[in-house]
Amino acid sequence: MESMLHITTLHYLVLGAALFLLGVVGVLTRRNVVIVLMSIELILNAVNLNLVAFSRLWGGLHGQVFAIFIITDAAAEAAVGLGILIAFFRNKETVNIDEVNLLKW
Amino acid sequence: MTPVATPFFFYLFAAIMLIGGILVITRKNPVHSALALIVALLAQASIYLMLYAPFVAGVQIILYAGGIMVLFLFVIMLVSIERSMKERQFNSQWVAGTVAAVALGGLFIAVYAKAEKIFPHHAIRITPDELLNTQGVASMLYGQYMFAFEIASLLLLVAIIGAVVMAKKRI
Amino acid sequence: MTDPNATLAHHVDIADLAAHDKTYLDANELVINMGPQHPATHGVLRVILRLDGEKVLGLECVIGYLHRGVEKIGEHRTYTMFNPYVDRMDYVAAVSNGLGYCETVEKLLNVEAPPRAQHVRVILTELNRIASHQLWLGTHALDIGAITPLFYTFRDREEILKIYEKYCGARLTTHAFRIGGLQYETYTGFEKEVKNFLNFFRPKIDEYEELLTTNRIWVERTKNVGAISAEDCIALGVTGPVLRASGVKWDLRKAQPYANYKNFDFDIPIGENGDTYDRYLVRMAEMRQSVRIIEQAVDALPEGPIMAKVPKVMKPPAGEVYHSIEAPKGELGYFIVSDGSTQPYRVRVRPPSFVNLQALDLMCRGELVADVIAVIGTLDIVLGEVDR
Amino acid sequence: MHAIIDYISSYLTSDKTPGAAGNMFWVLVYIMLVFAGLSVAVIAMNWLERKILAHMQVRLGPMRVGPHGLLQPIADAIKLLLKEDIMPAEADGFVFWMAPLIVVLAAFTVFVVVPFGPTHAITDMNIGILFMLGVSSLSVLGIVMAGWASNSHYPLMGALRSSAQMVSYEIAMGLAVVSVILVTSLHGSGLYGVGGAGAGDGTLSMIGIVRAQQEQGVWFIFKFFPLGLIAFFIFAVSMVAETNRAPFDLAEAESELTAGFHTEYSGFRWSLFFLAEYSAMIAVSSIAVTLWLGGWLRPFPNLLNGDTWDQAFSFIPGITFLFFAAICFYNAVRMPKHPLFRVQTIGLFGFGVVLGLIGLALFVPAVSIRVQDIFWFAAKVSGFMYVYIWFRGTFPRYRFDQLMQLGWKVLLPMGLGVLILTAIFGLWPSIQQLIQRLI
Repeated sequence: MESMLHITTLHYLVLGAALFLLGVVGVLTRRNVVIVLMSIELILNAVNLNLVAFSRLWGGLHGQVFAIFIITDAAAEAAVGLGILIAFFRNKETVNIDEVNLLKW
Repeated sequence: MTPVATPFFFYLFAAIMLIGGILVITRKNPVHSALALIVALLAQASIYLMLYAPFVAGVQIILYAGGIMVLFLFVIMLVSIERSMKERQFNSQWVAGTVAAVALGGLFIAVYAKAEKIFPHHAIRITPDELLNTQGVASMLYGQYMFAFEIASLLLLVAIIGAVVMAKKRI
Repeated sequence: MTDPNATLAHHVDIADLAAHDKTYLDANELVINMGPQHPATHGVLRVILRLDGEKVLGLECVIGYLHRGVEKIGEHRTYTMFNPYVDRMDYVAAVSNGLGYCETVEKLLNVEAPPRAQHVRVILTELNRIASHQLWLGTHALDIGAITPLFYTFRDREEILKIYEKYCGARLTTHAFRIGGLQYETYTGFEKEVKNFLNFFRPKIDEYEELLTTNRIWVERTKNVGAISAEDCIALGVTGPVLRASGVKWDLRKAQPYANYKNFDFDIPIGENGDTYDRYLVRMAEMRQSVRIIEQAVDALPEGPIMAKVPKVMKPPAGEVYHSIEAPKGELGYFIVSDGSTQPYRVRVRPPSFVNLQALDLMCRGELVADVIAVIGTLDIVLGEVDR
Repeated sequence: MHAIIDYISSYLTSDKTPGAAGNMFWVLVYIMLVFAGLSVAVIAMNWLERKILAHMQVRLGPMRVGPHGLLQPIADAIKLLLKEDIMPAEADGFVFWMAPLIVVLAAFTVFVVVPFGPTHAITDMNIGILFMLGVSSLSVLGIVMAGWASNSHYPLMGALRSSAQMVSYEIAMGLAVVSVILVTSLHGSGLYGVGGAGAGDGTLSMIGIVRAQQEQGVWFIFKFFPLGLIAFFIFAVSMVAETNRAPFDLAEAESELTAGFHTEYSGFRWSLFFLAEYSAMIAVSSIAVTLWLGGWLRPFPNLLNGDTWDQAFSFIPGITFLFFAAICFYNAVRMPKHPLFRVQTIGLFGFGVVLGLIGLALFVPAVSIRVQDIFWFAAKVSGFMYVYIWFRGTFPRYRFDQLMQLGWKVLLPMGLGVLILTAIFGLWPSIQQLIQRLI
């Protein structure tokens, strides 16, 4: 109980790991591209959580700066991913990732 | 101001995040998934605040909740989702995927059980200067991480062009 | 008409649509039903829009929600009895409708209204043109989002309606004219009141223009929007300010003078590009020209009888006649076939709004949804006239 | 008991905001005060908009409910609450229910950091302006949800329009805000005063930004004239676009999309959107006031300085209220003497008396010194509110592509230019040295 009430870095790490796993399950099992992309966002957020928790642990700001870079990266990834999704939808009229089985349009 | 009731809020926001995450990967309707993700992201912003990272929290709200998720919702509205909602939601290798994820989880548990010794058991008592958090992040971004910062801006430029090229029918 | 897709499939040529520049996402093609209950379709027009994002690929007008069978009613009424019905078609410009009908029947009977009656007719018709354009301006600006001009134009239109009310007792569906002339002599002080109105109204046009003509947003919203070329106008039979804005100097008041318009000196304002802005300018200029005409007519108002000799029971000789006048919205024509009895054998109206509405599809293709509203407004349709 | 009283009264001598002082009691009091004040402001705004707009359009506006329609907003509120709450059959129930709540929450939450005075704010955050922009951008989500959940074409198009519009104008807005944050890091004073040796610590805190204006002795709208003015202009245009008001009200363009994203909403839910729209207007105006117009500071701090002028300006709140009271009395006297108007005359007279008493109370130095900050802040915000109404009465509506063009091709480059020039102006001494060294 004592360890439950004092929030240590490990708590944040466990939370991050759980979030990461949820994201992994989403990426591996879902068919809908939009949800797969959202699961990737979950994974990135789990990483961010770890970075910020480490930043708190060591008292520096490097982790936070990295988190900001990752958020930037997530924005870029979402933009390109959704662009691909629209192109995909226009050609195949579906958002199921299983149906991306041709190496050409 | 020192945070009050930290464990309570930690568990509250952690629960919100996890429930949000579970909803994201289980909902049929992508819009519901997106909303669950937004809730999870906002809870995560609160956890950043508890970690004395207000600037990251602000960026999280503005960029993630206000920007990226709006983009997601926008695209979900553009593509028609009726058909995909009627179809099977999970792909054929979902068993294998879940097993792999669970194995990864086992790995995490193993690592953390070992690594517990490395981490201090109690939260650090030195409070970072919250008031200078933004300034600190800024001087790091424009000092030590200048090159990475410029690369990130380049990445964004590439992403903009890429997204436009992808989404446009005819350039 | 339950399935909008079904009707569109017939009418909108797919190959034609593909020819348009498609830079928008067509991930989801929308079919939107606009109207008949929609704040900007000027009554009960129903427009089925086919959209690519916000871009209009094609549209189809569905009309008839206000159909009252005016033409059929005409076959069952005597010539005199049918006169008030025509006011109900373009209720915004009831006087013009009455003028057109009376002149047509006069042509059939081969009588001509006395000069004084002609002058009063011109005064009232031109006042009506101003009133109609005012209503158009107010609603058009409202459609584009400027709410204030509506109240200004309605305030000033009130003065015209007061003159009507004093003259014939009605404000909207006036039934001001009779076949062969006028029923009522003008009231005392008619000339003075009309002149007062003109002096009051002249600065008001500048006031409207001040709000809109150089307003950046207004210009951006209307320039190059819903442009239509002179050839297309002529091919589609579009008349009135829409035609003139495309650069065709065609005004029936000059081209086939009726009443005694040939006695008055006025210009025909024309535009160049045929876009919404030009139509706006043309109508504003027309209001100024109407003021000029009314001024001349009031100054030269002759004395004399107001009614020609017309039999009490009208039995025009068998035959047919077509007569058209320049209504505020375009060419308003009446085609009447007489079989020599007291009732017309057939009445056919050529309403300007109905014909102009044909151009809507052409004008809106490739534009955005917001422009459809602007174009409907600039066509100045009155559904009572479209559906009859 | 004593401890509680001590806890409560200890804050009164503090010069911090209740949130910063960590006094939960006063935080709750301030939250309630802000919420109540905001609701009153929205109600007043509703009445004023209808009246002012009506007088711009040569008509009278509401005249029946209460003297000069003063009770009209209350009558409207009751009507809306009593109306049937309709949900379309095919709507997504949960999302449909959530959407107005999110919009309202986003609109109200931003007031956490709005500084009505140096101590009159719920709390002071070191990321204040970031928080405000972030939370106000969350209302886009509510709008998108409302449009999507209605499961109807017009709301969907309204939602698409408004989300695209709000996301793109946020960028121009952000750039304008950043140029102010740059300026806060300067320590020099005056119009063109630039930083000395210690320059470098800017602030994102709303109170800090106003403090910086106080220290530099210039409102940031005049700083580096005309750069501050241009930044303010960019912000002012984008804030009208952010709040979906005329001439950028495409999202709810009633002549095109009937009512945009809230077409399918009725009754109470609709009134939540209404509430959110007006409080968002007040919120963005508060940002503009805080960032450029000196927040709670009184006007003309340099031109008319000194104790005498401070004294003179402290009378203005009272005089303003007395002036409004006088207007009420004048109109009460002008009311028709018919018995039917008796109640209305008395009501208007009573309203005047209330305003007059407030005005008189504001002359008491003890009250005035605590409240005049709030007065100046509110007065500046009301100026913005008037401009909003004025826009609505004057301008036609922009078209969607033109709106985007304005945002991306005009305001964004302007914002970038202003940002760069502000940086150059701010670093001018260093740049000068650099140039001298090079030459």
